[in-house]
Amino acid sequence: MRVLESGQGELIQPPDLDEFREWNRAKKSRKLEDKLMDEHEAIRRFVFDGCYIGTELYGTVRAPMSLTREVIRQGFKDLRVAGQGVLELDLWIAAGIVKKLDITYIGLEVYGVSKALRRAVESGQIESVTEWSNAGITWRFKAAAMGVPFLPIRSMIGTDTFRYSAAKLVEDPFTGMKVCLVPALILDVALIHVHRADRYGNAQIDGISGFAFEMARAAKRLIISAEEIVPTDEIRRHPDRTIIPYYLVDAVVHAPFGSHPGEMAYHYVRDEDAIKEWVEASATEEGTQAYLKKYVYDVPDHQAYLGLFGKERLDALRAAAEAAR
Amino acid sequence: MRVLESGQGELIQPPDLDEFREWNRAKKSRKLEDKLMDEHEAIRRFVFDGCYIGTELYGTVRAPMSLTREVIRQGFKDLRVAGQGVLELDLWIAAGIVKKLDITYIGLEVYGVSKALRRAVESGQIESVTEWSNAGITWRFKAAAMGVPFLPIRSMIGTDTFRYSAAKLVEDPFTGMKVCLVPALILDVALIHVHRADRYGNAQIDGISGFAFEMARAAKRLIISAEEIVPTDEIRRHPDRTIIPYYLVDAVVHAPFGSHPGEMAYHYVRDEDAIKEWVEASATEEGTQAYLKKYVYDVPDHQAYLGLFGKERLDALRAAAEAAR
Amino acid sequence: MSDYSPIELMICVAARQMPDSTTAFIGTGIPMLAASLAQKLHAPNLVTVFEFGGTGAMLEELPLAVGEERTFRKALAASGITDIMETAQRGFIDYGFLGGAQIDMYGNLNSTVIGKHHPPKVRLPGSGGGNDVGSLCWHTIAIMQHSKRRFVPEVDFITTPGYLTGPGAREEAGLPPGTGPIKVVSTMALLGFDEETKRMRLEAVYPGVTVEDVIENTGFELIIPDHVGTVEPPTDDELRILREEIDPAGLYI
Amino acid sequence: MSDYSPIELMICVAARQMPDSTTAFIGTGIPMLAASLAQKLHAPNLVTVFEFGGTGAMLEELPLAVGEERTFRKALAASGITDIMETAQRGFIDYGFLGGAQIDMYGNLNSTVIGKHHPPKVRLPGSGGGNDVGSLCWHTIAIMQHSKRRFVPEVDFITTPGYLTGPGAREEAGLPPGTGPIKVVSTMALLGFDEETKRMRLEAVYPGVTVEDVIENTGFELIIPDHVGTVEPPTDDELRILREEIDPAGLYI
Repeated sequence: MRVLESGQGELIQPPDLDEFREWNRAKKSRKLEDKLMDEHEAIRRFVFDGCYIGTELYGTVRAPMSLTREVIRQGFKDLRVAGQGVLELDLWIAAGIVKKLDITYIGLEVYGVSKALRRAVESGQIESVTEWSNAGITWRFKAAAMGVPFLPIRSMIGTDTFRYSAAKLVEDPFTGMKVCLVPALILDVALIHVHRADRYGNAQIDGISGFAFEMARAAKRLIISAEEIVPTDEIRRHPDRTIIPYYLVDAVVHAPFGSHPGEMAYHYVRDEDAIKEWVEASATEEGTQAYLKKYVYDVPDHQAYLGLFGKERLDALRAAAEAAR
Repeated sequence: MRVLESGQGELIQPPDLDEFREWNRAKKSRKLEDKLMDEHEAIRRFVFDGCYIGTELYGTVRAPMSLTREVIRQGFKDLRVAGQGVLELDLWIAAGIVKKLDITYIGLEVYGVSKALRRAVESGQIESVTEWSNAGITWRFKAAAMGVPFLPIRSMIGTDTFRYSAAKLVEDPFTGMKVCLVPALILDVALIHVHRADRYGNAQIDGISGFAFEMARAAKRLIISAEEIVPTDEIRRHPDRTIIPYYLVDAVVHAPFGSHPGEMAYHYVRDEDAIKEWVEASATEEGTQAYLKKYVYDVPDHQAYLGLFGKERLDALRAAAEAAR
Repeated sequence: MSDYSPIELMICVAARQMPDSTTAFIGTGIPMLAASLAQKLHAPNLVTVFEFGGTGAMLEELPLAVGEERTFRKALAASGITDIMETAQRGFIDYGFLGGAQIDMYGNLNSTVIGKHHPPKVRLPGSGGGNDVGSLCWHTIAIMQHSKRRFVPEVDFITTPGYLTGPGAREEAGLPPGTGPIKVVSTMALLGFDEETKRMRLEAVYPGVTVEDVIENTGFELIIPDHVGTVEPPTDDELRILREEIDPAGLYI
Repeated sequence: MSDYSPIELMICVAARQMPDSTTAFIGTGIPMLAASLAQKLHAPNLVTVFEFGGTGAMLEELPLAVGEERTFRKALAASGITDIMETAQRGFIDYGFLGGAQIDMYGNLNSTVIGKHHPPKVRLPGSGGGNDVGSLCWHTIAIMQHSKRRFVPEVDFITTPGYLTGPGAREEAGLPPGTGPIKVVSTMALLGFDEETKRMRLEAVYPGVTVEDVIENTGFELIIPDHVGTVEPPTDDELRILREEIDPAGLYI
């Protein structure tokens, strides 16, 4: 199984599977402990300067937006980020707290390219950028989630996406075919927003699960925010709905409308005006700073953030989701 | 990434990922077609002499027993089998229709070793036996399900289980650590029993999912038997419960009590006396033949098989499951 | 026949590339409108597959993101990205729709950077699922604004593989055999790829567009066959459904 | 104190090896009874993990198979075998319980064949999850009938790794560091492994069993420390719960 070619991108977070096992043995309690805390405490305890951090799902969809804003609010910096994102990563990049980036896609979907990304990368403010495909980076999470150092994949091959990644092309020793190997990506911290969780961290998601399964298992520290906190009995009634078992979780934050301005399937629809406000504000550095001041720095917490929109508007987002069922 | 050591077991079903892709392109319809048929037709159309075949889950638990018996009834032979099993594979082995075996565990659980396995292997009647661990063989299904030629794993290493497998030990090119590679296992045929399916094959399972997800995706031909056939609208109401989407499926068989004498979570408990009857019968070759005559050859189909037990007894198995909820 | 915009025609042409009872990997934007239009017209059993887990949704309302609830409403399955991408890797996805800032004559696409890699002149979003779709689906169809700036002799960065450097190059690199781009739906024309050379070939121009217009707006040498057809304009049905049912808010059209 | 059988004591001793608030990979048979007993006594928060997907079930009734409904009744999660095995592979499973037809002084286990591999003198069930548990869980505890036929100088087949050929051999082979067998619960004694040599060491005999009895029934040289304790017999509570609540049908005891 010869290595035929190696991507020249920086391996920003080299995997150490044995150290990960040791971490999971020593640092992750098997006790059913109450992990419910507010977003301030969760972020303060588990995020740190320079940490390698990831967010699930995707900007405007079941994204941990309240936690994302709290990371900026607490002034953490030099983040190294697994970069598939829309609003959530765009905020971090705009706030200047990202140092290195494993990028797959950062943009504004229907609203086009991210101006914040352009400013931060073109100026060299983000020091290192390594390329991956969406599946490639999720398979990196999956490798870590499986507890193995790499996975073979059949995309990325033959392209500059491969050349500027840290993947390797090898010959399969069973068939002789060429496959790309992507290294496991073990996160220092992951933020995931779910439909419901109990106080211990047992978490359930309705509808598509994005890459929550993989990311939750690939992280050393995992903060869950949830639309609803439910009794453990409710979890035990439908154990086949549990995507994230408690022992993976370090903190549970109750965050209704935690994905705002994005949507939460079956709970509320996206707040189009609020999304557009960011799209427009982020076009300029000044607009960006004004937005961050208003929606992040000048509000003490998620509750106060929601207060800027008001109950009536939020109720309408819920009603629209209800109407679609 | 040097190959440090290769297991000396026969690779009974060498994987060809490109041929599998081509099969999935050309032979698996994307149409929503009615695939409901009786067990006779399903087995006749998709099983063949010498095929490499697998069953999910595990003998006494959500096992496709009605399909298993039909395979014997139709006289197929020289099967090559992925061997984790209890009653289902024991029946095939006892019927003398297994030629080669990728074995992980074949036994009678609480009732000890399988006499049928002993007779068939010790006599050399089963020509080839390759060893794997349970996880090892499931990871082989998972490799096929992912569409890649192998997966790295951290078990099997250093043992005779490895030495008599067809796995390989290599050095990971990212970290230098040693990992075991298991080759993808693409099944010619798979049999899976589920709680409910629609006529197209969209299938849902309640409780643990065993290795249904992986096996369904690793098979060229997939026969689903289901306790209940439901309208597609019911599938569409809870798409996050679908473990096997229709396009993977070739045949759907309605089989209430399809797992008998094993259990089906939430539907019926195991029929202990019926299980013991096989345990006792299979102790001798004569007992085995008498059992097969009574429960397989002399009944035309699953409905007639159930008739041997009677409604009252089956109702009691359902009632016991209901009482436990 | 009503008036229509090049974007509207592009959507209709893209929709016509989606046969009934096939699987199609649908990304944000034009492919969503096209898939919805196809389902409402000639392809009621088009099985839409969305990156983050939705399979077989009925696109009654237009999704704005590839993970949102509309991508798995009344769907047959709602799983996650690894399941979807592995389904493509196993050869179950017939069509994939792609876009990019640049395309070359072999259908290679760039959506990563203009200029060198780091720091670049212009930083674009990156591959997203593009590279995976272009590697793993059987056939890909690119949807492109037609201009010299976008149809370039050499892309600055191969984000997503077309035929790479020409015939046999995909297979030689290690990509799954038998895959690759088959069509380009632009704002001026429908283009394909020559069997032999794997180079882009003009198939049909949009009404009112000449072959010369297309050549003029293409930065590399196109194969121009003897006969170049003209794309059928949008039908009244297509336009009505597009405007009234699919995008009544005019987000795209 | 009531009378009790060696099997009953073995179950009690196994249960005592399961600390509260730890994760334990539970196989069919004795480990199920022991886990249930532990949950009902000193370890109410013992998190049981079953091979085919059950995590955190309350073992109010004894399961007879590792996939049956009782292994995920009122559980915290019900997934599948790959999730469970990968959880072990990531280092989340503290204890695993194993059995076999043969064990050697390094704790290597054979549950595959007696004699050569094919065709063998006796064909046993095979690894099942045994090899995975013995490779991936942090600590394993073997549960064995104690006889010379089972405690052998060399196992015919290493199905599941103990310390292989001695100190450092697991790591050298490539198994995850820091793992390996820690206890053997037999029908005569509780045994452990010497830190230095990784060889099996007698820790405590069952009441009525002498050190010589154990030596007599062991096919290899055991390390016998200066002080060998005696295992506490089953308490009334242990016996009552075992007989009345856990196995009233007497399937195992």
